[in-house]
Amino acid sequence: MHGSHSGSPYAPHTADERSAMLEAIGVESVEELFDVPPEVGFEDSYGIDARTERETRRLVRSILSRNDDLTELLGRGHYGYYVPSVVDHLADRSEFLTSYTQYQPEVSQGFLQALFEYQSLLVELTGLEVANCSMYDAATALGEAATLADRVRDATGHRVLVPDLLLEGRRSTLENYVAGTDLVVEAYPTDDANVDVGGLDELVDDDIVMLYAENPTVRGTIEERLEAVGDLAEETDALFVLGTDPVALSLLQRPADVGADVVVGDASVLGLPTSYGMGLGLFATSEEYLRQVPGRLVGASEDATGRRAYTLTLQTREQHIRRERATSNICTNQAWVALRTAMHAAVLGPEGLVDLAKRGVTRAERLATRVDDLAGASAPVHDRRHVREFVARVDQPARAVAADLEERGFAVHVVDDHEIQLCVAGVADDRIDPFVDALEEVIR
Amino acid sequence: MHGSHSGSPYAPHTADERSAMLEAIGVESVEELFDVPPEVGFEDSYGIDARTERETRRLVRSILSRNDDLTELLGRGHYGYYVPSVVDHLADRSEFLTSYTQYQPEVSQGFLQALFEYQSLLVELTGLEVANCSMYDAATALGEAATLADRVRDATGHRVLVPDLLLEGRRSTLENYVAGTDLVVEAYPTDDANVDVGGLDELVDDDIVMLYAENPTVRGTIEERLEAVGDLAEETDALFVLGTDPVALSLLQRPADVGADVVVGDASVLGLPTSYGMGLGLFATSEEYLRQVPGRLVGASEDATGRRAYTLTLQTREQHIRRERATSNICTNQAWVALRTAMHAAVLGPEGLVDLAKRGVTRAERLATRVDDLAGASAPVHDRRHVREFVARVDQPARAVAADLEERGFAVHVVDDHEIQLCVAGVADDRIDPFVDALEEVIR
Amino acid sequence: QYEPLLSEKDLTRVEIGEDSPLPEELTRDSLELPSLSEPELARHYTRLSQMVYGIDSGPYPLGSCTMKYNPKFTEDVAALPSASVHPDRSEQSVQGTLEVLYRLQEYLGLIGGMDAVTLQPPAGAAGEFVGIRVATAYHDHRGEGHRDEVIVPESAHGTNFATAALGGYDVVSLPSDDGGRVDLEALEAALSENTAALMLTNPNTLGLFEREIAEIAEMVHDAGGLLYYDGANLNALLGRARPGDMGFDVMHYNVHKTFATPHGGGGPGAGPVGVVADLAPFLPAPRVREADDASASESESTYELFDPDHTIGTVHGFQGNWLVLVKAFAYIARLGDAGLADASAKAVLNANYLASQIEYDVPYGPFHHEFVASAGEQDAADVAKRMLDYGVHPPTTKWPEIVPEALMTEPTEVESKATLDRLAAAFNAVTTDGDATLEDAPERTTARRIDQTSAARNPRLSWQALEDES
Amino acid sequence: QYEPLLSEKDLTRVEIGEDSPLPEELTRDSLELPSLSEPELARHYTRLSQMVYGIDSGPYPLGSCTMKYNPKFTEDVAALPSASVHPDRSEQSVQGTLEVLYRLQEYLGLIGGMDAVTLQPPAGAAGEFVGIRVATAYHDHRGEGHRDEVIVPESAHGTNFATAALGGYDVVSLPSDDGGRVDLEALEAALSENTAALMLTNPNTLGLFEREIAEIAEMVHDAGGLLYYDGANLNALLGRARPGDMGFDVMHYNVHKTFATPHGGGGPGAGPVGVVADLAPFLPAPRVREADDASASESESTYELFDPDHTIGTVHGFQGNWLVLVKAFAYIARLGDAGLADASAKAVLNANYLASQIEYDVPYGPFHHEFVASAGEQDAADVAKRMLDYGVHPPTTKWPEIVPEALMTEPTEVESKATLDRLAAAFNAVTTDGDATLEDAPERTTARRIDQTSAARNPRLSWQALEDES
Repeated sequence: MHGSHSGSPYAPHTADERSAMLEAIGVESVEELFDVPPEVGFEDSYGIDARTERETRRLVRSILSRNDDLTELLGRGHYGYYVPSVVDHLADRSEFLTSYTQYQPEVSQGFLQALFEYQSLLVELTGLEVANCSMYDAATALGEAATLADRVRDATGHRVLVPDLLLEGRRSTLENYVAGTDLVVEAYPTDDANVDVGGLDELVDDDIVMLYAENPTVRGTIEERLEAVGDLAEETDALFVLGTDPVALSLLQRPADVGADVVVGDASVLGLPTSYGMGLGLFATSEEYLRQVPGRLVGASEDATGRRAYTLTLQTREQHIRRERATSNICTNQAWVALRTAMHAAVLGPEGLVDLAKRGVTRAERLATRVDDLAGASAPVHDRRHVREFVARVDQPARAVAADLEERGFAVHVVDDHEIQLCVAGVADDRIDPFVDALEEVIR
Repeated sequence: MHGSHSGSPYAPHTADERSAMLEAIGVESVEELFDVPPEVGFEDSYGIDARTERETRRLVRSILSRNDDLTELLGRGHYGYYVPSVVDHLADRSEFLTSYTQYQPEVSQGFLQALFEYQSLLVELTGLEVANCSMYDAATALGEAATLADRVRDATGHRVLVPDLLLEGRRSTLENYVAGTDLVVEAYPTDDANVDVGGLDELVDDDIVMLYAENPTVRGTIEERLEAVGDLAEETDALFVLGTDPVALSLLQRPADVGADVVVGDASVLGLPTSYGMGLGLFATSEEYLRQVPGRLVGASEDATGRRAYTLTLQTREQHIRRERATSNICTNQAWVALRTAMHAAVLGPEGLVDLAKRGVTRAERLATRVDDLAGASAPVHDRRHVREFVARVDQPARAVAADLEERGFAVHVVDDHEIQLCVAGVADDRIDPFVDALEEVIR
Repeated sequence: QYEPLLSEKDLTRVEIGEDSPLPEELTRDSLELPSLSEPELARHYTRLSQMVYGIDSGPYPLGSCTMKYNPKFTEDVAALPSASVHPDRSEQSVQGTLEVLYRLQEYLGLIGGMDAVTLQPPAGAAGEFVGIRVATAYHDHRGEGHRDEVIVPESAHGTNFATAALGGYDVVSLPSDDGGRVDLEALEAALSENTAALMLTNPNTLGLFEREIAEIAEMVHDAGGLLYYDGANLNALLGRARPGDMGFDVMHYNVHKTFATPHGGGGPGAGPVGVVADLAPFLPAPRVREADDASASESESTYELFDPDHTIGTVHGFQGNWLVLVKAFAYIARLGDAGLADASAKAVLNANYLASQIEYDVPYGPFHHEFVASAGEQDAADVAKRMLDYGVHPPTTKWPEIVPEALMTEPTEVESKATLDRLAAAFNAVTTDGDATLEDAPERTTARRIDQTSAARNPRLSWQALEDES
Repeated sequence: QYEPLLSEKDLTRVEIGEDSPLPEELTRDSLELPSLSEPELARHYTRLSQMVYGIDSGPYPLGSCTMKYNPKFTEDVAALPSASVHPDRSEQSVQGTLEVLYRLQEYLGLIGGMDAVTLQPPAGAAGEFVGIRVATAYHDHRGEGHRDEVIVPESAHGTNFATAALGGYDVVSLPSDDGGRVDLEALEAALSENTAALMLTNPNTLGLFEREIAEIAEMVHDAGGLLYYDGANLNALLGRARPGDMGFDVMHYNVHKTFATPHGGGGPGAGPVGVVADLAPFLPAPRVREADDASASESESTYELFDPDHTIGTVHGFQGNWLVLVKAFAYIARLGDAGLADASAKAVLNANYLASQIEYDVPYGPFHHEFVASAGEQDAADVAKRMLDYGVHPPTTKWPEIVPEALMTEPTEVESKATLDRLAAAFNAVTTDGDATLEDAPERTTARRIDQTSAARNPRLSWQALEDES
């Protein structure tokens, strides 16, 4: 309880110890150690009250209780899959949670191995040879993919093509990432939510350095002509970047099989519950670009006794060594989320992963059928196969429908004046009936 | 995910492995291994549905949501002190939580040391030399004290004296514990909630083997004449058993200083939040009775290299060695709660413990004054000093007052037709005003 | 790496000074304890935890202890804020808690084939004590208070003997037959008009099912005694057999064994007791039942507490280890019929497989959930110490005494074949270790072999005792 | 004890078979991954955790990383079910989340002396990037889009250089003066009409306060540039000085450093950015503000999201690392003014005390929260490895390069004197270790010295790569 009364409860020292330390330093008071000229000193106070731990917990709980308790049929890049309890318990072990970047691999083998296993998971899922151990989220991973394209593709190229349906947060982040380069971001058309391959073909020329597609798309449709997109990219020597996630990858076409050069996306669909958008940037690529990869990489090596050991490797790509010539400015990343993702995937195993993805298809399509059966609604809007989510048309104004649903305890996306989007990913089976009932009521 | 579909999700084995194992055993099927005669076999089913982890969590959450969210001004042997988060996080480390009795001390040093520290805490608090590392709760510790008294005192004695106010759960448990002996339990009178020393003196004779008193008493009063009680016990060679707890002990008279031979009570006032009565039996005694102590003891020793090491010791007192001549039948105890109690005490430190106990006095007495100021109530009923709790008289029927308070979000004890008991131990400061307001309303 | 005692890091004496709200004659003078910051304590206990072998460290085949993996999610349900309630709350305000308890009573009744269940006993031995007290009350009620003997097989858990003695009974020890089971002739001889009860566990501590249990029950009942089932080995029988169907009158359940609540370094567990209808009136008070609710239209039942008519009273100050019981409820609700039966099937499969793989002699058989190997010429305690060096937790040793140098081994259902193979390899490696190696073992553990004798001869049970010494 | 890779325990190939709901041209053929039970996985990750040194293992004085104890209770608040919400929820339905964010914006504004704060950047480097993008937007807005240089001191964090480059700037490196601080003459020479910004951290990476910060600010502002504050070292100044008062225009905060959110083995952190009023219109979208609520009588404010007028857009797909931000909020709310000031006071006290106790040469000074010792003739990397053998985590090594064989040491406020003494003893023990010992170190760790060169020369980045090899 040192210091609990008027200082930090997390900083020890008795008065005696403080005196001894000051004496050893050779000063009279701690104040003397602060070499801050008076003219820039801060004599005021912030006006922030200290609280006991209990009071602080009650404060935060009280504030957060203002969040409504809704069943979220929300997706569009952030999913609320149930995370098994064992993931929380193991990831919260303080050795994992309170360590930092593995600069001293000899005392970080456990975390390094877990990250190595995370990388391996992504290698299997993507079919690509190299996965880093995290970017911040899908949007920043996409931005990093563009700077990678800028480095590895013809210096004269400058166009980056993305789907016209791209989420605003991803597009805007991408534009910020390429703001320091010559690249410009352009949209290509989609056809019923999927890539309009003809329209894309018309836009493609040798000036394209990167071509980005998503599977599934933001509207939950499964992309059907990825090989064609890959071919177009290959013809023009553009980097083919595919946006997806580990659950989708467990069932959908393997990126390597459609010619993807880079895979990005949010890997925290496994490992995190809904977290107000906090994510985990998935970044995988082929061996060809190994030395241009942004972010950290864990490699296998040996220790002095010849035993297998893991270490951060190829650090000469990174900012702390290469400075302005680094492949990225990233330092602190999302390592702990990667650990959680690896754990969640391990708990599911290949059977569980495939099953989760399949249920994403069957449950979404079943819900779409039920919505379609309601008077005043039709679904899915897109004549495609869907996974996890789909767009539905409602005769009533979508905004009003969403607001009415919220009053009944359900959150849905508003896509357009008469379109809502519904996602089943995190929704318990026994919440589906009540939702359909509620929807039926509000669209009458 | 082995076995997750139709079996235990916590039991592995692929079909291949099962086959290999059966082959190694030399049987065709697992059924063959069950040597249960058909006439006593169970062919039916329990009719218990399996659920996913998520469904199970929702089920329990849903059931428990039927518990009303009340501010509990409840005590009388079970207290809801705030337990610092760090206690949960550290005690939940799976090495602690999932280990068992330290039969192999070489791989259990950490738990043994923590229990040794728990014992040491109680030695300091009680002033006695020996504390075991747990009984189940205060009531069973009291029962064990009586069987100890039976073993160590004159074989002709058979009376055990307890206060007339003793909690029914403690008295009844004590009576069960002595049912197999010649002992009989008798009540001595109290005077304004404390020991009526004169009345007690009249009851005492050489046939007394044990004399039990509590400090604080069940009504929250502080016992003032413990030395006199101790003297009476000494005169008659009765074992003086004192009931108390670690928070009270941090401030109140040290049991050793009033002649107590055994200290019992509930140590989980530190370490556990309100847990529907789950506790931790405190049991401390003087060195004289060391070899008659029930329960486990951790001792310091050395390992083969001469380094300090800890081990369970004096196990010849225990049932797994001594069988029907053991000092108790206890095996599984409350070790993990003792760990939590030791942690909580360590987090508070001596300053925090003393402060917590002092606040128990000042907050209780302040609340009593405020209640006394209300029309229709007077408090405290007993003209004594109080800690944590006190009895208040209400003009309205106590049962109706309690029911009305419950509707307003507060739980209190009903002691008598016109008496309620109020405890401040776990009550946050900012809940006191609302409580007084609610009480004022309901006793009008 | 030695972790100092808290007292070696700091001791601070706080005087109960002038700012005390109480007169000094009511207070102690001072309190001297370690005063350390949260970061220092976090490190202390983290380090201590690292010096403990738990289920999550590896296999833990302690015979008769059923050390199975403790599902993490049950910790979450026990930690729900709504689970934290005071025992003196009004029944109406804790309907959630009462419903969990009621449902658990029902679950346990179904699983044991018992008519009524109390959840109050805080551990298996406390459950035994309830059983014995209930037996006494039952006999007294029938005017047979003279029955003063409890029969216990030689190979029984020590708690059975101690509990019977605590209940005031003379213990009649029952030898095993050559097959390791109850010797019916010896039983016949032991039974008399003084027999209050026979305490059995089935499968017994050798892992053998008492095939003649129906006959045993008849003999005990004919003698006017009750048949008590020690639930320690129930993990062998889930979905296959029920004590009630075998003729047992009263039983306890070890929820920390069979229903996977954590063992917590020695506890807390819980030892609910089930009885047949005739004994229900004697169970501890209170129990939980559905209330005859006037508002029957509601979908939710209302629950209430009640005292059985001839209750023995209480064996706990409140109502037992609630936080443990809620975990057991969650475990049973998670597994359901299929999961429970699978748990027992694999527990039995694992025990038999492991028995088949080890080179020590394993007398008796076929086994259910556990088996007892013999270390033969080796000292079983040494074998255990040496197994620690191979990174696994050893079995229970030197008990039951019916097997010389017993290695009582219960792997439980949670171990994979790979782990069982690793465990067998550890056993087998020790078979070839020489005496010197065995006596020096363990050498790869946090502490080397610990001197138990001097610990007992010169008991130092607190840091104060260590200080006095130095 | 080697812990096998998951893939060494099991690999199971699942075919995407006929029961697939999709036509095969839309699916992969199969998926091959480890299939293991929960108990096996619990042991795997428990074992891996034991091979990791964290804050709770001991001192972790990594200079510039501010490895302080992470209070456990902040984990509880982040784990509240009510904290788990989707970012696309209506503002009205997440008032709790918005209130936490708003209050944290306010707290950070107060602490930094800044007028407006965005919480979106998910890490310090992302915060720097926001700062640089805001600077660009600001200059562009003022018609000064020609400014294409960012000045960075030689001793700055690598992220400063990389961020400036990512923003499209030429980096102008600024040498230090003899005292280890900004050389004003060099700065004068570096500044020009092309200067977009000067990025500084204060105290700098040597732990020295830039005493002439007011003059520096004036010079930069006179040149038309902006002054950027790298918040990595803010833990030195809480309650003592604020970047805004020093003349900084834009800054980031590392909540995982200054506000004790866990470092998570490399992240997630969060890098909120504060700016002076002139720059507020350029901040990322959206931010949180109090709504002009008609129902002003309510005691609770209503919060809403809004896009700054000239926003640079987003630097994250949603709104950053919410779960980290809520922990930072809880930490600040717990400590308050007094606790925050005390944290910095003790961080500075600890750094100076430790510096006084170690025998390696420690040039420069007086220090604030960290100091840089020189390993002299020894290789700093070897010194670090050898310190591992003494059971402590070593400092950051070989940086900043201004000190030869740098040992950059930041003990933070959470270490006790006893721990600092232990840390000093570890440093001092290494001073006398010979070359052979240093080169062989570490020898008491889970893994011995790891071959970094071969790892980079022959990169094996997945278990698939290891399999291909064998």
